[in-house]
Amino acid sequence: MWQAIKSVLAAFLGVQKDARRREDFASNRPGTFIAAGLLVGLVFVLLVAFVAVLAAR
Amino acid sequence: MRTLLAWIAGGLTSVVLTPVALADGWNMPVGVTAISRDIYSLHMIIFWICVVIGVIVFGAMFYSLFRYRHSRGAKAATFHEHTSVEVIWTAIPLLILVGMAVPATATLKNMYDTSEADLDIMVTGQQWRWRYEYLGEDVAFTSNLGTPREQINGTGEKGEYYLLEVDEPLVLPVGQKVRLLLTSDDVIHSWWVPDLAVKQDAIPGFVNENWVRIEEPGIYRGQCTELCGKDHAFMPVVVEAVKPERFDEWLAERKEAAAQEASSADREWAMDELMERGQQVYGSLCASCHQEDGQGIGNFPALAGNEAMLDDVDWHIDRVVNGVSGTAMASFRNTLSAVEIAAVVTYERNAWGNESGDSVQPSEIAERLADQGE
Amino acid sequence: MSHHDEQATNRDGVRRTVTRTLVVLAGMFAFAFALVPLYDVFCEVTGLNGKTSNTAQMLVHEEVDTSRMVTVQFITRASAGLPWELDVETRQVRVHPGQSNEVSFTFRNRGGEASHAKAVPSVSPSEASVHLRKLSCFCFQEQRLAGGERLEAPLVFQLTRDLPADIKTVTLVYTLYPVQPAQAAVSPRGPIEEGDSA
Amino acid sequence: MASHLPPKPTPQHSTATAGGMAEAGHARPRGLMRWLLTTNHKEIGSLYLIFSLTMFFIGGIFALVVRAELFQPGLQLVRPEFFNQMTTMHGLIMVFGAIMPAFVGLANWMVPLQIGAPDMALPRLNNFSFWLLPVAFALLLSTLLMPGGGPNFGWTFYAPLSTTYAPPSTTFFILSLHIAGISSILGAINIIATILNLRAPGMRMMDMPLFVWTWLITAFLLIAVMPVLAGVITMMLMDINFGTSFFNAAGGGDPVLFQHLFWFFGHPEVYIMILPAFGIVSAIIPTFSRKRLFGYASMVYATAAIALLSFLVWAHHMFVVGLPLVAELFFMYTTMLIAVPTGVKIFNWVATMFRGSISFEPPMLFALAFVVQFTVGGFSGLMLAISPADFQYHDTYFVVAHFHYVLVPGALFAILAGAYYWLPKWTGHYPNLRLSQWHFWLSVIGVNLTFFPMHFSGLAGMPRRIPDYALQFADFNLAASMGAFLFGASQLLFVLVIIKCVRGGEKAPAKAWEGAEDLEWSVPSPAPLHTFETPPDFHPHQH
Repeated sequence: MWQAIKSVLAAFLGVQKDARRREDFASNRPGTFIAAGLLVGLVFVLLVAFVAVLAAR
Repeated sequence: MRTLLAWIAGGLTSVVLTPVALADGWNMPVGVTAISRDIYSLHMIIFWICVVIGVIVFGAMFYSLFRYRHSRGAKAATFHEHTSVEVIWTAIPLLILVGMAVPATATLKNMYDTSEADLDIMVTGQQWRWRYEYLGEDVAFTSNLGTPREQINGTGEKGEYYLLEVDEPLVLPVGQKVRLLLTSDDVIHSWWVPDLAVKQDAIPGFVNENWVRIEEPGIYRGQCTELCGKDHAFMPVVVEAVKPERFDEWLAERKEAAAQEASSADREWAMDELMERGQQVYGSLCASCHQEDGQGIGNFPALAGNEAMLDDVDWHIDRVVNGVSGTAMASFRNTLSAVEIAAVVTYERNAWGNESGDSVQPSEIAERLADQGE
Repeated sequence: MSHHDEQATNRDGVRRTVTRTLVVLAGMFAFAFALVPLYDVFCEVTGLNGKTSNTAQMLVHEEVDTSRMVTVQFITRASAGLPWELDVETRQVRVHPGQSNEVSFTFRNRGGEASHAKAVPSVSPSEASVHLRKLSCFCFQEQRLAGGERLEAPLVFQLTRDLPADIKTVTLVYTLYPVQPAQAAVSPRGPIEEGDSA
Repeated sequence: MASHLPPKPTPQHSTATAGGMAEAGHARPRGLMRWLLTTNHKEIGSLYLIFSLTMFFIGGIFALVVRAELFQPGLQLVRPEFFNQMTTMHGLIMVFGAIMPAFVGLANWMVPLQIGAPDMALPRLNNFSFWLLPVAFALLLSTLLMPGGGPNFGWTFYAPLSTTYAPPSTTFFILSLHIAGISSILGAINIIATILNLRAPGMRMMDMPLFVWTWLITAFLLIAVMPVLAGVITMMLMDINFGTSFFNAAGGGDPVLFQHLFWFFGHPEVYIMILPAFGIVSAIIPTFSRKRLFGYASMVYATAAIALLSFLVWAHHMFVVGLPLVAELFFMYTTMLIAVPTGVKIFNWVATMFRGSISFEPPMLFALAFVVQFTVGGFSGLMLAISPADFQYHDTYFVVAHFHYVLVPGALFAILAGAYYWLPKWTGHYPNLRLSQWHFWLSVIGVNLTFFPMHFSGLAGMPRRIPDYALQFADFNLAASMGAFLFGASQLLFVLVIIKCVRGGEKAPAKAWEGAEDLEWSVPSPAPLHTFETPPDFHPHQH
């Protein structure tokens, strides 16, 4: 799972190494990545929302 | 090769064009409020950031196009990945954006601080005019397009402020914090004056706030910026900023005039008086939909020969006073004086071949508007 | 794997993919409609858009914050197609957060016939709307007035103590809208359901 | 100029098999019925492309009506009522009738060829989803002839202008949008099913060409947001015809809710119109740089990131509707962040060209123009993201300039680039070089003359969607109108290029471009009606 989260984080920035990408796609289990994607997405939204609330003070 | 030269020429042109772009009338106005200046500087900072990034990226691109072209015998390299370079060009834009977000946040917070206003004004959008109410001052009026129809249709010479002039501007005192409360009677409009950097949607059933503190006396012009139907282009905003002393005088004059208008409802009005006044009111409020000749257009009904209207004067007055829900026909109960309502109804019943011969007296209307419920 | 088997696997795969996408599709369509009540809830929680609760709330017994005063402005508006007027006894009141206040509004039907109307509230700044508790309001249900009739109706409200300190003026706007009784019955958020809970 | 281009690859494959579409083994319906009933992905692809070209000209004529009226201040040619119908129809037709079907057409033609599939996964559905489109748009266009006129509330159809205050034809507008939406959804399902299940043995996801990748992500976006659009217009329909009050303040509804729902669909929709363009350009630039795409994996990931972020930025279209401060900040931050993965893409294209071996055939010219002009649109997008500044930009011609830069010299140029790139594969002939170059240069001049001055008129204060304007905007509008007519006229050259290319011209070999690598170049040119009936040998080499 941690591996998947790291890959999703890389995806958010849009930078990924060829080798790592090969590993990811070797596993061929999209479920983990979808879960990691939703998780990181949620964390991302909360993070930006938190910054916005903080900044609005 | 010619291709390349053309590309380079294109690049150079844009460099030459840049200063032109900063010339007056080509760029965002600096404006006359602290907020408008802040926004202008944000605009220029982000513009120059874009220019610098553009020069670097396009520079690298055109260099590659020129230096590594096939016709010059270039042999392609085989690299196709470089993680650290990729991380760098992801991180740097990220940092620039964070740097940009900081001043933008500060300006935005300032724009949202509507507290402690010296004057509150209710701005109501209507198809297709603005209505201004000075809250607590009993002063209210509508502001209609001042440009004559002939200029729009091309039969008259266009004036300097073509489409940016109104019959009655919003008068505001300089140096005071004015809070604007915006809403609408029908569809969504948006109230915008570039020099004041105020743009806010006026939404039916909801109220929005914005504020302005004008620093210099002057006349500032803007327009409605949200598509609101056929005359969206013809509902300008004009703000006249005056010294506070002059503003107080103006308020007093307005109140005086309103009182006179109200008392003039008591006397008997002659037919020609009513017709003359009615034509004036009709021209500024009604003609844009029902047309100058009363023939209507599209969904807007003709008034000339309108039997429902001519047969029943009460029905006619009711339409003008209360309007029709869900259409552009607004309620003029609070917008027009008794004299104006009487005059415009009389005019509509006797113009363009309508020959009812009725004249509606202002006193009748005043009575109708006054408390009959008790 | 023979060519034939492979096609069979493909067919199964396609069937599976199509089923899944159809499920997502149905889910998203339902989600679009779910967004309507979600938006209302979100608005009520965050005060987005200056909406206020359309049911009566309980008075929160809390100590009145006498250290500050907040100006509450009232604006009344009528809309087209309705021969009614709505007036308020006072244009603005100065209140302490925590205190409960009553303001009287007057409805008048200036027309000759009975008609129905509803006053729709909006609060500005929108951040204040979560801190405005209405204990009783004419805006919870539609009104019916006979021709020439007049009605006085109270608004009882409280600004909660946790109203942000930078809000010093709260503007409450009521816009009167005509209601067709028949139309109200099918409205997804019309007066019917609100009447139940009020 | 032609002499500077490298010689075309010599035919290695025999072009004898290039009998084209006519020769099929079994009896097929002829004439009209053949096209009505076809389930072949290449024929359906062609139908989509022809349909989209037709719509492009109809929408273009509407745009020219708008530009003609705006040629000078004053009302000369049309009444404001009709002007509003023209701007609305122009937007709707270009978005739903021209750009989207063009990408679907390219996907129909190229996705099976690029992944080594014999056809789309659901051929009959494919036929159905195409034929929904002419129905939808015939209905939409017919509203112009109805009493009260066609839709006149802008392509964003904000309530209550589009509900309480709309012309009677709005119900038909909603119906036609429903049909077009169903067509897009079915097309998207088909594309997903094809890509996920019909790849050549040995081709893994990360071996797929970027056009396939971007389309896969686009199709998921379509599946996610088209139902939301369907929901919104259903609510409108109910408000108009069944007395509900979703968006009507009088009944307790909220006009701003409409905008939230619309842009929750609308912003991903914007990316639906640009992601496949990224895919096309990512195929063309490596081909004519004779070098592998730089950062393939990053490109895929960046596309996914853009798609995800597109769900979190919708309210940047609504900065002046009176959002609370926190919401303004949130949407400003997310919008600024979307610039990062977009920037990554542009940097990668430039890095692909760096130390390549570059030649300037017509597809490359259009792709290069795409990169430059799309970036210009990206810059103005970044400026618009700054919420305080957006209070000045919003709903002015600056916004018009921005989204046209992204969609016309952006998405449309990518479609044209794709057409020039694959025309040899479709027809077996190279497009006429000289005409193509004329088409390119006139288009570049026309498009920039049209849209660049709009930045200035917007900054100077000209609102969008107005039929008449104040005198200080006259010069900008004059230039824009002249550019629009030049651009419109030069597209006739494109039609000429296509007709000439279909009828003859220099014969193209299977691998029509020297640097081209993907699977479509392994089948003969023109591609026979049936390809890859036995799956090809795929060797994952390049990516």
